[in-house]
Amino acid sequence: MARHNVTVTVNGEAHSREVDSRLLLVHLIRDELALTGTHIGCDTTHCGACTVLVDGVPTKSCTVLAVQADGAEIGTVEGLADANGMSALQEGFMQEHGLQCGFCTPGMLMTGTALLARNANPGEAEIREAISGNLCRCTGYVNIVKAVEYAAAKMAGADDDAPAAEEAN
Amino acid sequence: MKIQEKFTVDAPADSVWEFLIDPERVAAALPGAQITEKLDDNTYKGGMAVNVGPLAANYTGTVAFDLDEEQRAASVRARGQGKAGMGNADMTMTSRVVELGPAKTEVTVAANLSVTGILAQLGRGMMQHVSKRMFKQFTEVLARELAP
Amino acid sequence: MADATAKPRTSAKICGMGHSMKRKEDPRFLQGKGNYIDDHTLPGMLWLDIVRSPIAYGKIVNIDSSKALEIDGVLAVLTGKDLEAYGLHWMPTLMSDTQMVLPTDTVMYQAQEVAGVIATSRYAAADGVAAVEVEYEAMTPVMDPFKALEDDAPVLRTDKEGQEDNRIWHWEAGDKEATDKIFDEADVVVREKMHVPRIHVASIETCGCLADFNPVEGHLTVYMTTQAPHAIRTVLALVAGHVGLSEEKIRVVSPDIGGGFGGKVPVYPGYVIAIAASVVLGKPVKWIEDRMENLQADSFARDYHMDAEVAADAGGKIKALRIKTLADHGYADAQAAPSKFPAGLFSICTGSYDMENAYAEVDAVYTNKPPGGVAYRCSFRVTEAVHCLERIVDTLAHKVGKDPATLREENFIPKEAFPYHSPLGWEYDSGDYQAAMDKAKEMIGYDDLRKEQAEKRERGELMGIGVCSFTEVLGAGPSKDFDILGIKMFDSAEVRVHPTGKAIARFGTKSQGQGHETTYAQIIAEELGLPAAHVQVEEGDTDTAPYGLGTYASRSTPTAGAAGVMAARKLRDKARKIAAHLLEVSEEDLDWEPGTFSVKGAPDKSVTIQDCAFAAYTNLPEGMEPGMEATNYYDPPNLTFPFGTYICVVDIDRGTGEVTVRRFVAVDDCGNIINPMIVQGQIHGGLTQGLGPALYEEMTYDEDGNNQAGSFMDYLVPTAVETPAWETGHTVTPSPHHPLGAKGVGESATVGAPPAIANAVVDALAHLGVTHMEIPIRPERGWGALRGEGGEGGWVVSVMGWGGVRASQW
Amino acid sequence: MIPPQFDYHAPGSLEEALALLGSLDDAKVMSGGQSLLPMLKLRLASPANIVDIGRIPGLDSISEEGGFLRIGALVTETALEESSVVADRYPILLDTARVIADPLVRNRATICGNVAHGDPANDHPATMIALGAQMVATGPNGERTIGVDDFFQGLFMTALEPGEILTEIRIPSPAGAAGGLRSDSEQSGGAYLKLERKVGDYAVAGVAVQLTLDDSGKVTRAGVGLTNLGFAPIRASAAEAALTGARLVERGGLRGAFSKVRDAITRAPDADEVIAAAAQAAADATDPVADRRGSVEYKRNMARVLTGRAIAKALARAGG
Repeated sequence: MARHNVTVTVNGEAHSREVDSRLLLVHLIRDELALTGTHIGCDTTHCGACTVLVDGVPTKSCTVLAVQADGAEIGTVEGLADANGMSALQEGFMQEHGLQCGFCTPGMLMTGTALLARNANPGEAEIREAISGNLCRCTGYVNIVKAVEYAAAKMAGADDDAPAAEEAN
Repeated sequence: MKIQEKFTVDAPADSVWEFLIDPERVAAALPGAQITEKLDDNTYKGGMAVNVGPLAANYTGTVAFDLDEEQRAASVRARGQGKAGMGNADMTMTSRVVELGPAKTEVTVAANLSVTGILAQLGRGMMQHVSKRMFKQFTEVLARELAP
Repeated sequence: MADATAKPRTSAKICGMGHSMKRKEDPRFLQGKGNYIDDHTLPGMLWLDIVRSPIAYGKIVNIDSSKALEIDGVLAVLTGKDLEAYGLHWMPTLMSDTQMVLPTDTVMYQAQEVAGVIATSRYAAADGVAAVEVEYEAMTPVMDPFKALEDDAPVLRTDKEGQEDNRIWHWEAGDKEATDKIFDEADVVVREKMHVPRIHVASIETCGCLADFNPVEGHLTVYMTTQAPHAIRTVLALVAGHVGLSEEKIRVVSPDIGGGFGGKVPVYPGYVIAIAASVVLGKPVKWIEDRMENLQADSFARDYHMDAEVAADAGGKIKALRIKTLADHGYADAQAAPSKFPAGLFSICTGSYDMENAYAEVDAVYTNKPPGGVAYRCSFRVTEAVHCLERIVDTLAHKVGKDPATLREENFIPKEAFPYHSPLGWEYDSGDYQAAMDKAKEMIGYDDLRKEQAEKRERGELMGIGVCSFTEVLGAGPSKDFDILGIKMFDSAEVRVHPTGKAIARFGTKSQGQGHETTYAQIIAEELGLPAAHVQVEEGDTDTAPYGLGTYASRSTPTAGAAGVMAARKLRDKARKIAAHLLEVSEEDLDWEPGTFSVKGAPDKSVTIQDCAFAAYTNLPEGMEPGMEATNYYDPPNLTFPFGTYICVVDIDRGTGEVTVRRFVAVDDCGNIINPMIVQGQIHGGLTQGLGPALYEEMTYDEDGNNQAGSFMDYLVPTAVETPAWETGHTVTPSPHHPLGAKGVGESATVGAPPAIANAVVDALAHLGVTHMEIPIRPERGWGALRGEGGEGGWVVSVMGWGGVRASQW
Repeated sequence: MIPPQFDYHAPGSLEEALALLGSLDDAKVMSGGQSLLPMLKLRLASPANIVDIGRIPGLDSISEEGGFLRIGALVTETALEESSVVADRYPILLDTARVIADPLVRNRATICGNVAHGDPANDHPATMIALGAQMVATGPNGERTIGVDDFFQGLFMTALEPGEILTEIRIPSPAGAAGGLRSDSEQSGGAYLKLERKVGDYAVAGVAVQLTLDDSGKVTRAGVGLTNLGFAPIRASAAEAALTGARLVERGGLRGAFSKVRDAITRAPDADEVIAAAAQAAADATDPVADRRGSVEYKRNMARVLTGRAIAKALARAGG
């Protein structure tokens, strides 16, 4: 069985591994790189617990081969918070109680992050459609929708703050 | 899953009947089927490979014939076991040959197909399509082979 | 005592009851630092993957492992014969039935475990599974529970001595004779046959474990997805005690759990195989189910076929209820129900209505389906009982020509009747059903909706309004009645305040997303006045947590929550003594405000709870035992009886039969509320798990025993698109016997939502003669009802009976 | 669920890919992998080799030229959804893409993959039938074009030969230039409707309708394709015949100015009857099997209901 040298940049850090043809991206991330925030929930591309960003695009990592991701920039839940703390969306999930058991949450966060990157102010229907490939069994989705709205509002507010700060100067 | 079909062949009843009770010829008319060994006069070992696009299922097992020459009714019990945990297939098929004319024969077939395992879980609809199609191919070959 | 409608008693800093405290567990889950079962690894860890039966019933002729063992990385293949050598091939279920760990000769359901492949990686183990060749001699499975009872049905459990048919047990409650008499004399009798279908918890995390046997010490640690770690440890000791694994040598650790909902209560064969493999090989062995294994082999829920009748007077006053039920338990009775309640708490079936008498019976049967059934977000068969009652009450309303809300109001147990003794023997603690109904009607604008419906009906549009006023029974339970395998269903808490005034609290329960780390901290904060932020909550490790029966059936708040209160109160009493000592006054001269003891009349003379905690280690009164630690095992005096009214509005597509839930208002009363945010979240989730079986989810089998919903392709878990924007409200009727007046809430919505939705669909079609729709109401079912519309000659098509569509004269 | 062993190949050019397909035993082409990888994980398929065409440059373009909308082998559903030319001129394609699986799957799934898989449950085939698309297959002997009616041959079976890759789909541009696809003399519109058990599901029934009307309101061309209602994607020829030549809208000499006076356009008096007949003809063309998505009777009826609705929607989009 062929093996391949694969290099991926995960949350800004480059990793190289020799992998089998059939290794799934989610197993590269979880088992080889020990980033266990990305989960596996259904194996058939229905639940989205394994969602990561591949070159910015939310992708179900259980249905992508690790070799297919060679050379890609990968974003996982571990990369969302920075030195300033949790991202606006992570904060939104906490403030709006958008998670319970937390198992679907990393996938929801990655999908939500990508949604907000392309649509700064999504409506409720757009949010629901965007997360329709991510199943949550605990929350009933209402508070996940609110969490995305919270983040959108916060990010818009942050943008507003910037010019205001300049004026103050 | 039950399949019931009736068709006519432009051939004498005798030749249709001989075809239907000949395991080698029946296997040859079914794409993917083969007889590998004769166990006794009425029982054979064989295999069946079902390929549908990228999907492949292989069964090995036995075929037993129970013939009623007088009534021209053949009962066939085919039992196969799938490879790699694919599950089992068990088919009982009764065919009856009725002479409509010197070169016109009606065949009625009643089959009961029981398939277990992942194919039956995920592809019940697909299995119905595939078995209908296989049956159609079989009758086409039968008609062609026996055509005058 | 806090009241959610009142201002919380504690400050925001202390954050006791009534505060919507943000969850303490969230930061780790939000940053990928949760610690779920598959996140665990140990040096030298091996992998277990399981060969499963593709057939539902048959003999195993041969298991050939030779090709599997040739695969690089495959170390061993364990079969039933291997386990038989250790006497580990059978195990008890929590319901005192038995089930195979691995079969030695017969398989009894599709996806049953047949052999375990142990390998050095996930991938090699999976290859090994594909390479094990098992030859079966298939037999015709018994898939229909009604046929299982017929005389010519094969006896499935030939392993059980004295088992001559497929009956498991018969249970009944109530006075049959008196009930029958009421029926004989009643003005009106309505009857519906209904099925609450087989469903699955489908938590997003599947089950799994990591078994780590230390051959030198003879000690076993099992990290596993369990809602009841202590009970599991006891069961393991009972199963494996004879091979040296006695209870003190077993440690069960339940890590973060990605949803449980009852599905992670039972012991599944996979756990035992992993443990056996670890013991045999002396290495850690990990087993993680995939989704198809999870859906196909793990315990199902529900599957009650009910034949229900209500007797009433001409005005719709309910006189009596009679229900005959057939329960399909599959291959084994593997419920996780209290021992004395084989049909769970089904006898709550008289619900919110005052009636003279009732009689309910359940017969349980074996079939060739996976064993079960678990109490899926349900306090043991309450969902089935409520669905049955709330559906047939609508039939009655229809029959006597009354609005379903009005009929319910006229039959409610009045609030002055509490504590209320139900005809089937429960003592309801408290209730105010009319208040919940009033609030729900007001929130949704009930009267306007009825007007809209009438107008739409004129135009041929289909809109329905469904009402459900349920009563639940939670908090199992009082030890005089409730045990599992003989262990009383108390629960426990242990609270220790450290010298610096920070605390750790450990409980016998196990959160699976309910937010125990937050709510339990709030309970301790409420009682001790310590900031909840300073209370660390721990659960799930049998070596450290006090013994308890676990989290399911909404029992955590009623039992362990109460234990936490009692333990904290013990500490407060001790702190009061210390405060008296520090302030040099007598205890009677002290006032308590959360967090502070002060001298009566001299409020500036005070000490904090933190001062008292420090003194407990540094400056004790003479003769006092040092330290600040207390334990309580709480045996609840009664169950709690939360209730609510749900109202749902649906629109039905005339062409396709598709049902859309347009609005859904849920008014719950779960007594006093500890964290309103978390309670609302629990209700949102429960409603969605009620929406699933109402419209989408069902585990079905074909006649050959093939599971037809064995992956998320066909087991239809609702997405954000199908799920409506739930609207919630609450009323507060405290429980008189719970120390906080709380009742528990995790499951009310799962119980109340399905009949509300079904009632709305039937309401939309009622003018066409439809009296009942089986759930899940797939579009075809609604369409089937519509097809007969306008049919001349008095015939319409009604969707009735057990899953079928039949024409019935109207 | 773990895929069986195979060798993975990532050719950098089409030539290299074709050479690999020619030399490797039991090779399967993968583009987005959203159908193939689940089949591998379920071990329903176990090809010895996978040739991933995902890294071949130049196959991901979507453009309108030479009278065709040309969709390259690597155009994803998401790219189709985001394409302005599709949104403006091929709303039926947008309808179709939007109901396939879920947004995350659509980020990787390709239109050509959806078509080449040959699954009658997939949504694009019916739409391609309605649009009269052409499939461009590239093999060792170069390109050949296969008409949609010759392309789908049954369950997972297409006219693609083992060494060929579906490199492009060509959809004839509807007459006219702008918006609702109208010209001075003709206008067209299409719609895809899908009944599903829940979001992301395969169709219980799916119907694609593409209509071209002349300025008198008469249908000059009708395409009707059906999803998951038989052994292969179905062209409902009788339904097309019932529509073709029928006058469905009243025009009243509005040549060249449809958009401004849309409100004045009315349904022809017998349009409802024609639509009902076409819808029934579509139902009659189906050969569904009973499964968890519904009975044969229900599916046939849904074909009828959805066809009627899709025709109405297509008409509305055509400015009728």
